[in-house]
Amino acid sequence: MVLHILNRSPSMSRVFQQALDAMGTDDRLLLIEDGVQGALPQLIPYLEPVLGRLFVLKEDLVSRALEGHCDARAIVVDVDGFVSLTEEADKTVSWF
Amino acid sequence: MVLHILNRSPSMSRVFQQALDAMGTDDRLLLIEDGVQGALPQLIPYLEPVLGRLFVLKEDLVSRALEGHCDARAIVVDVDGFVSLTEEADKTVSWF
Amino acid sequence: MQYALLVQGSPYSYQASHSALRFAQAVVRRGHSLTAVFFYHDGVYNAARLAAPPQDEPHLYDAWAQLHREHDTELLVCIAAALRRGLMDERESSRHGKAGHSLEPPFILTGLGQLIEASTAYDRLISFSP
Amino acid sequence: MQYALLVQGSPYSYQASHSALRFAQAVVRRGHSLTAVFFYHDGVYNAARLAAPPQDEPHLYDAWAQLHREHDTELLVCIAAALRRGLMDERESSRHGKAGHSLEPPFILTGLGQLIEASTAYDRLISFSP
Amino acid sequence: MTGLSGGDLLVILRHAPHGSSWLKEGLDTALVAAAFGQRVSLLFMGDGVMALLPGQGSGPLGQKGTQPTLQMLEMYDIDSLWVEHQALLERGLNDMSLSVDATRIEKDAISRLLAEHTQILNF
Amino acid sequence: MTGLSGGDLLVILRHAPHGSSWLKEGLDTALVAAAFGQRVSLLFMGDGVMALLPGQGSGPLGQKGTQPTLQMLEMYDIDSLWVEHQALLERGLNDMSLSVDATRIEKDAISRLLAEHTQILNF
Repeated sequence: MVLHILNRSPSMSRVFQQALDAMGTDDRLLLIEDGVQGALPQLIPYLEPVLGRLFVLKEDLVSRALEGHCDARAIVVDVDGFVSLTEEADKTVSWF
Repeated sequence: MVLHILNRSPSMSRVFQQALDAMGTDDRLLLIEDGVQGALPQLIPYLEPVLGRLFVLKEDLVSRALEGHCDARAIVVDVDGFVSLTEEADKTVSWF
Repeated sequence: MQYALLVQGSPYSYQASHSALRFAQAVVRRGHSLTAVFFYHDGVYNAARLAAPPQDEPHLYDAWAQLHREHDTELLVCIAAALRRGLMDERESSRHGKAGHSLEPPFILTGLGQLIEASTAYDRLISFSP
Repeated sequence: MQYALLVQGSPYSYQASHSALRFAQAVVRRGHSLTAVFFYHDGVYNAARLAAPPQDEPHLYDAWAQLHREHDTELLVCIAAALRRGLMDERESSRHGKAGHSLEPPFILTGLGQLIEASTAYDRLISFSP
Repeated sequence: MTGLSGGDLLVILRHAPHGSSWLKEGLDTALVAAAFGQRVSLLFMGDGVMALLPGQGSGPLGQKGTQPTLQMLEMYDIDSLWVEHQALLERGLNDMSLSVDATRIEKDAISRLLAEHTQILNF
Repeated sequence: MTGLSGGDLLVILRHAPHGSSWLKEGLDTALVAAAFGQRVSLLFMGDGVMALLPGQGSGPLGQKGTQPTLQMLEMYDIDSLWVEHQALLERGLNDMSLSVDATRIEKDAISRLLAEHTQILNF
């Protein structure tokens, strides 16, 4: 299982599509930094193919005042959970 | 007349849409750096609303081996032409 | 006409600085005056005096200095952007109790206000960003 | 597990360095070993010894140094990326006939090969880019 | 010309807070320009509208957010604030109250806003 | 596992030449890894496919392009080269000859390529 890490919002950058194209059926996607915007209910359709395997970093939601506004299907993890995701993955790939 | 300068390819970044939204009917758009990709026949439809007012920087086409591959509707200018466009414009806005 | 440029890209990672220099050369070639180049955001790294690019790559620092020498173009670096990024002249260095400096003339540390105040004096301000 | 990080963003313009530091602290908190942090692309600017951020902003340089002090994490800066960007230690400075230096321990200039050679020794390599 | 909002300087803010310093540097530029007596307008566009969400906090290592800077706009007499309506809609934020009093602007009015300012800085 | 192209390191190149140093730095990393004895594969994806157009020149101030570096791949025994077919099609470049011999890879095979490498560096 590969952990893919995305730090760009789908509203501005198309890199999310590259990440999706490169993801295997068990791979996971973690949204960090400006990428957490992708967990908004209006933007999450872009990431529809990986729902259930979509994680979003709590700290980056909080600093942006987005914590209460996420789609419930995005799994919120804090930075310790981020480390734990990297423990469980064979390797990670960062998309930027 | 405002000269808008765009250095991102429409294939990767949605910033071209912001530039188009901000352009008045007489404004011009100049593609530079990675933005020159937008003059390829397959990508120029993204910039369709400003055809006739669409310029592309020759030097950046040449270094990328794209000079022979542009759509004929993109007006090729060299860097002296770039300066000349800024002379003719009241002001410039750079999109990145 | 009086031109000024705003450079916001780091010199060896993005084309912005290269594009700005190429544009600067064309501006003076066409008989305009290039009064000042402002460095902001990561553009301030253009002023790093110890830059040592490989011999077969362009030396951006020297190219800016040459522009200053030949055309009296002021090279103005936003002090707030520079200090946090590790660029300080001798005066700031001693003010911060540090040894050594990383920026020196012809690059000049200046406040953002100078960009603003002066911007009314130019006919054109062109931005180059990463 | 043995972790290493690759940092590619400039420190005061993009969140990459902040994210990397936050992740680094969580790695050691969870009992892992953080063997090395590699700085490449504009990430090398994290090693600028004269960085002087405002008092009420985080001091990234000091935070990296603290990580090194407390957890023996190596701070490895790609020499090719660093020299062109104006970051050199005393040895490189004298080799280039310059006065002064802009990088010093605990940041160490090293070849790209060390990243590669060592990468087989880590269990995880996580990249933080701008 | 409809007199939408003439002025000396229009600062366009297109980047989200925290991910990069663009937003903060754009705001700083606006404040300094106002301090030097210019009539400054702000346009929050694209991801820049995220800056207007109330309740933002500090960054990953405790660095200041942009909320304190936004609160200073009034003190510097920057009251010509525009926010791209479409960008709010796309992000589902249109019904939220914003942390500063910005006027919603439609796509087709943006070019007029640009035309009515002497100088434009795009962040 | 189909044995698409196993290896120690997959370097993904997603940025166009000249606009930034990502492409060059990615290639440098690949060459160094090969010099240290790793089995290296390259994937040109998105704008990265622009690097494969023949006839590229130097940059605005005469800086080297990436063409010389690409020519060194063979010398370093990097012969597992992949190019995203879709990216070529989107840019209308599919019928052009490329400056190095790269195998076209379809979207749905990319994840397998990633899975078959021990380490991935994304530029």
